Amino acid sequence: MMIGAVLAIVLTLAGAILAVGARNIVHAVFGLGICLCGVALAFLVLGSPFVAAMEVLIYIGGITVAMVFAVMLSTVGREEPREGMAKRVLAAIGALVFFGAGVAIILGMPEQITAPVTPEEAWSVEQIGRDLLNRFNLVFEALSLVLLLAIIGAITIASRSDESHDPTAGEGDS
Amino acid sequence: MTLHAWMVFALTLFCIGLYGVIARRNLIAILIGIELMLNAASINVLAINYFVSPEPAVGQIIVLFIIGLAAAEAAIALSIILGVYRQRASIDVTLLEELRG
Amino acid sequence: MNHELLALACVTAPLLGFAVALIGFRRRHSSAAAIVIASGLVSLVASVLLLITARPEAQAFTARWFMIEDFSIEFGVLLDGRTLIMGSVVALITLCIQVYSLYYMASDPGKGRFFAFLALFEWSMLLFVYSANLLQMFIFWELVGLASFLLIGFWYEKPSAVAAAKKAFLMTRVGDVGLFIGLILLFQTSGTLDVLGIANIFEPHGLPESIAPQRIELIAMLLFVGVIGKSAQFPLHTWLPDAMEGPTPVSALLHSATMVAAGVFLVTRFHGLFLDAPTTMTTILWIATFTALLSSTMAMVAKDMKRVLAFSSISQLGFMLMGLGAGSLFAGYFHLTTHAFFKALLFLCAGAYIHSSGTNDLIAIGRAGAARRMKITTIGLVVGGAALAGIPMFAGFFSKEHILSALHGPGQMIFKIGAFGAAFMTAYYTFRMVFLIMRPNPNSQATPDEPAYPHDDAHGPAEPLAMILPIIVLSLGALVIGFFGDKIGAILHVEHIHHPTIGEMAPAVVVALLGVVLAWIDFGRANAKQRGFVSLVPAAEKLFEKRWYIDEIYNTAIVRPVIMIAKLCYGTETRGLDKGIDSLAYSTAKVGREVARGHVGRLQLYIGVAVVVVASLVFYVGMR
Amino acid sequence: MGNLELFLPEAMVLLGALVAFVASVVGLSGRTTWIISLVMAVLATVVTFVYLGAQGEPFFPGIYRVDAFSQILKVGVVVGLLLTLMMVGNTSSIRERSRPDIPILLFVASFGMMMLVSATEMLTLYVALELSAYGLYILAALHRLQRAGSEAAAKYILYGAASSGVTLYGISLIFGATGTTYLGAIAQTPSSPLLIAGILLALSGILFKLAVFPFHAWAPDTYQGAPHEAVTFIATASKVAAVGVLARLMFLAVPEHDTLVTTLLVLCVASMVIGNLSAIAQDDLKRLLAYSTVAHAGYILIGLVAFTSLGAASAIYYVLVYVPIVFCAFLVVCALGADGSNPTKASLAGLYQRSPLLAITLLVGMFGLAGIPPTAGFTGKWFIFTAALDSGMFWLVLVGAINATVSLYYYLRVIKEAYLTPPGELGAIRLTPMMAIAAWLAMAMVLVTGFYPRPVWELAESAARALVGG
Repeated sequence: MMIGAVLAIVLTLAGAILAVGARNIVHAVFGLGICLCGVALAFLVLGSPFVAAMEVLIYIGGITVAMVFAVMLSTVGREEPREGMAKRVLAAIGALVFFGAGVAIILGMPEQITAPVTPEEAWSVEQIGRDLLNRFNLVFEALSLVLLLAIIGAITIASRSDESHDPTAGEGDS
Repeated sequence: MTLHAWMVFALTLFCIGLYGVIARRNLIAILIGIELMLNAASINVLAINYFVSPEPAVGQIIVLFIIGLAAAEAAIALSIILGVYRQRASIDVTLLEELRG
Repeated sequence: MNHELLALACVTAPLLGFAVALIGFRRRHSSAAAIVIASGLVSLVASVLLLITARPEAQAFTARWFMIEDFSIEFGVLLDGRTLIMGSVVALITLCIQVYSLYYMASDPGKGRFFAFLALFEWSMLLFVYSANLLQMFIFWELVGLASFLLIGFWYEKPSAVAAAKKAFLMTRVGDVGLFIGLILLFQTSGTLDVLGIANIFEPHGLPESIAPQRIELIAMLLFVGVIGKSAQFPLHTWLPDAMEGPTPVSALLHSATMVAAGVFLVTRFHGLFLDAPTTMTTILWIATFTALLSSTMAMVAKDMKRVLAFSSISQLGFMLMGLGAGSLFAGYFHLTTHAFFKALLFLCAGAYIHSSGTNDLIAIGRAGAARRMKITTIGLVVGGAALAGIPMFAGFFSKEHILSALHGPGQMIFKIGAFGAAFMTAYYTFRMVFLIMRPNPNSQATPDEPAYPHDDAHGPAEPLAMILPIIVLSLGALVIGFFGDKIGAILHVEHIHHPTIGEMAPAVVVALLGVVLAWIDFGRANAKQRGFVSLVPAAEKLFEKRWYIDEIYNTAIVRPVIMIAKLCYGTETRGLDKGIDSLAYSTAKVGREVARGHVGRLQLYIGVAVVVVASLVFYVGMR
Repeated sequence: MGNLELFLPEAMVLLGALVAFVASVVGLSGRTTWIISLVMAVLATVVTFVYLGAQGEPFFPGIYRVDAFSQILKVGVVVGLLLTLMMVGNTSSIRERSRPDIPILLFVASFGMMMLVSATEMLTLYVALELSAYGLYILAALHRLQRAGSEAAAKYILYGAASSGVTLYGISLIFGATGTTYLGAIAQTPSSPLLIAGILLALSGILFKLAVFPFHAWAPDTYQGAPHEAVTFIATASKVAAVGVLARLMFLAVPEHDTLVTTLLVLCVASMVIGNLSAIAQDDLKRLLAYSTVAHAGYILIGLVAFTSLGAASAIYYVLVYVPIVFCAFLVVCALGADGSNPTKASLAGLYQRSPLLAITLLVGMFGLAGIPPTAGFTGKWFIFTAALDSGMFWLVLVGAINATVSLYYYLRVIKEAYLTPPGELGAIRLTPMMAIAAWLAMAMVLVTGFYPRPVWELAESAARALVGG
């Protein structure tokens, strides 16, 4: 267990650093993929193989792939110029202040036990399914609506409109 | 591994994501940062679920929903980013400064 | 007579007039005017009937408006002495002005709209006066401001009119913030919004035990801030002269029975409360006296007829507040009533002159021969002027006497002296105006600022009936209203009205006559220079006449400093003070531009700032 | 499983989305789709009004509560939806090909908002929050002038996604502190830094929706660049939902924690000041309205931080009347910007001569926003200030009143342009009948509630009682 946890943490953080650090956007997406593998591993360690599988299927198989497509449609292979110093400093300050505040709060928590106390069957996929269709049925329906909306929206927004060459469309140029 | 360690781990991931959101120029890179933030929250939820929750199914369901919502969000965001690319032939966020004041 | 029905008719008729005229007859001007005048007539008849048949005790007709938790807020009409008199005055003067406007605005393309707005103005003022509830009072107070904004800016194609309308609205709103907070505090303190209920708390002299005196001072001070804005007292007085940009009937309405009167009426309404706030009362006295003096000096040098009248309104409002501040409800209220008549009259006369001469300039009006052509108007002018100046037996004389004799308390000597000074100057500038019009002297040293453009009178009489009738009615009013002091006092339930003795009256009469005589010397007599005290060191021939020698002493010893102060004030008025208040607005706008510029359109800066703020807050939370 | 009938208002809106979807898929013209949607919206509004007094839990206990509070806010949402839909008839600023899809997006987003105000469980709440937001993101991206439109949408969605990430992280902390996802558990859990930090972070997503400082910065850019109709919807219905969920969360979670109250007070004052000051410098009407929204979020927070039943009622009342008020302003924006461009002060010139109805609508809207009697904006401010004074927050009232005075400056400048500047070259404006009806309807709502606030106020009071009581 311990090895799995350490591996998950290392994978995740390394991937994350690559994802935000790489100047080439393709590398960044690749970093995201590694990071998500680590997260999936962490889910496994935390006792939910089902969620880990979903993470791999939807996140790595869906979102990351979609991002790769988006990159290919736009700025593939292009090295972006380095960010301005001021911006990176602001970002670092923001992240660090947040980190400091978070650590202070987490360490202020009372000590917790280190192993699950609940019986195994509560973790089972059946229980998840029961809860989804019983307690969270409304949310479940709402989520399907969200996905429908996303499909409609993505198609509507991305569909090439004749008007994009509207003479006034470039109004902002100056 | 204690719950504290897991939560600090999640926080670290969250802050890396936050840095990416604020620092990167590329719109897709910003979106990647946001995905990292969402995953950090997921790890948090599952860790808490693992250590304290009386009903372990609930935490897993939350994470499942987060994944689903993230997928939808990414789809919409990517199509909007492509729209930006079509207009400006670039997805550099520093070009998005025409609306201001 | 059913009072409830009458009150209902009185306050709803103008609203109906407004709505019908605005919605149905915007383009059919004459029908709109007829509807509005009919509604004004209904209001007048109803309010006069109410006044005549009034019961001695106050009556309120209310209906539940809404509730806050268990607290009911009523909307309705309160009938007591104060509201009944004021309501009748408002209805009468509005009707006069509406009739007058029939001819005055006859050829204006927006006549229908004008009449609709007049009706709106009347409606707001009536419901303000008759308000049974603080909240209702504030709403209609604001509506009065809104209607005057619409009317002052009526000629929207004139940039100066637009600016004036905005200035009037903004400045009075500055005061309204104070008023609003004051009203909320008053509500909190007294636990009721009911005007009558509040009056019952404060009317018996002496403060209830449960209320801290400082709180009453605060409330009174905040209410007075609203009055300063509405009634154009120093330092928020500058909007009123500018408000002359509106059509003259509007000025007449604004300056007599509505808008500026609303401020003074508010003080009379809560006079019991003000009596419990001695510090505020002293402040009122100081501000009112200063304003009266200041604006009188300005009126002495102005050449624009409407401006002279505007400055005089400010100073007369100061007089009213002096009376109220001295503790005499009756004195202030009485002057408010009489002033409504003669000031409306003077403005209507001014409007007639301006209409026929095509100019606002006093000297030009006089030289155009307006006084000869328009005899009835000139009689009206003299009556109104005499009333304003405080000539015995005219309306203003009586009310001013009451104010002067009210100023007898310890430490009020200085205000009394100030009041005498202002009264003197009032008489002087009033008759300066009268003489400049009645006795034009082309050979005098006076020079008009703008020439007259007399109307081609072929198509109409110089004094059409629609214009003359209101002038006659108001002249009669200005002549007789002064004798109704006791009656008004009785309706107001003032226990003992102090009647000034001959000895007390004498100084005021002397001062007023002195002013008139001086005006005669400067402007009225044959061959007068018509330059007032401004005349420079005269040439040798002037020294030959002893008379001029006295003039000289006068000039150098007394009047020159006064004129200098007046000039100075006028200068400060247009440059310094105005700018001071304007710059407050400008600097706010500037800060605003800077803050807006901070929104640079940079997404990540926005997010970064938000994250830093939130993280700091989390830090703060975590460390506690 | 509770009584599903209570879900009928939401179900009607969902049905509307379905009908609009079918109409769009089978290829009906934009106009036909619009008329069908309008009928559905009217039906949904009627049903929502009928269920105003409903009470109960239609789903699993603890997930979703229908009570006086949620129902009155749902009325606000559907009224916002209906008004926006009435105006969508000539969706001039939206891309031609996307027009048939607009009703679907509006309906789905409204459904999310209605869920949002009823949700009493964090997962439901979060999903509803996202559901209502996604529709708005898509709407914002459909501007005909795609250059500004895409920038506005990109800023909106990235800012929104980032803040929803923060919210989610906060929810995970609350989950950690309480061990469940029921909102009711928050009040029963003893206070700890973890819980407070979680609440604070969770609030950020809602404060973002309401455009409270420091989460306000998207508003001006998005308002400026997004289609007029989309902004109208964001400014009306979405605010109602945001206030609803904010009130729910605050009254459950905040009162015991002084630090959170202080924090919210600071944000409230900062929103008013920054919103009003920035608005002064604006020339673009939509941008001006965006900053005015920020300021209004501050006014509403005054009512909420009072933490009394009266305060909650005043905030609810305010946001309900805010819908028709701000709609009046946006109706003018839509009519003036019929070519898709943004109206500026200059394009208002002589509006009084060009279209008296529009000019009156603008007057009512601006006076409502400025809080001048007799509009409902005044009664709303009056209730809020009364509530704040009732809780002894005199200084907050003073700041609010001063802010209201400052705001007068820019609202009046708009009025001035419309009434007092000659039209010059600008021609007359013709309104479609539906726009005219919408204008009259909104004005009637503003003025009637201004003169006679009683019915709406009583509803707001019962809503506040339901909120505070449970």
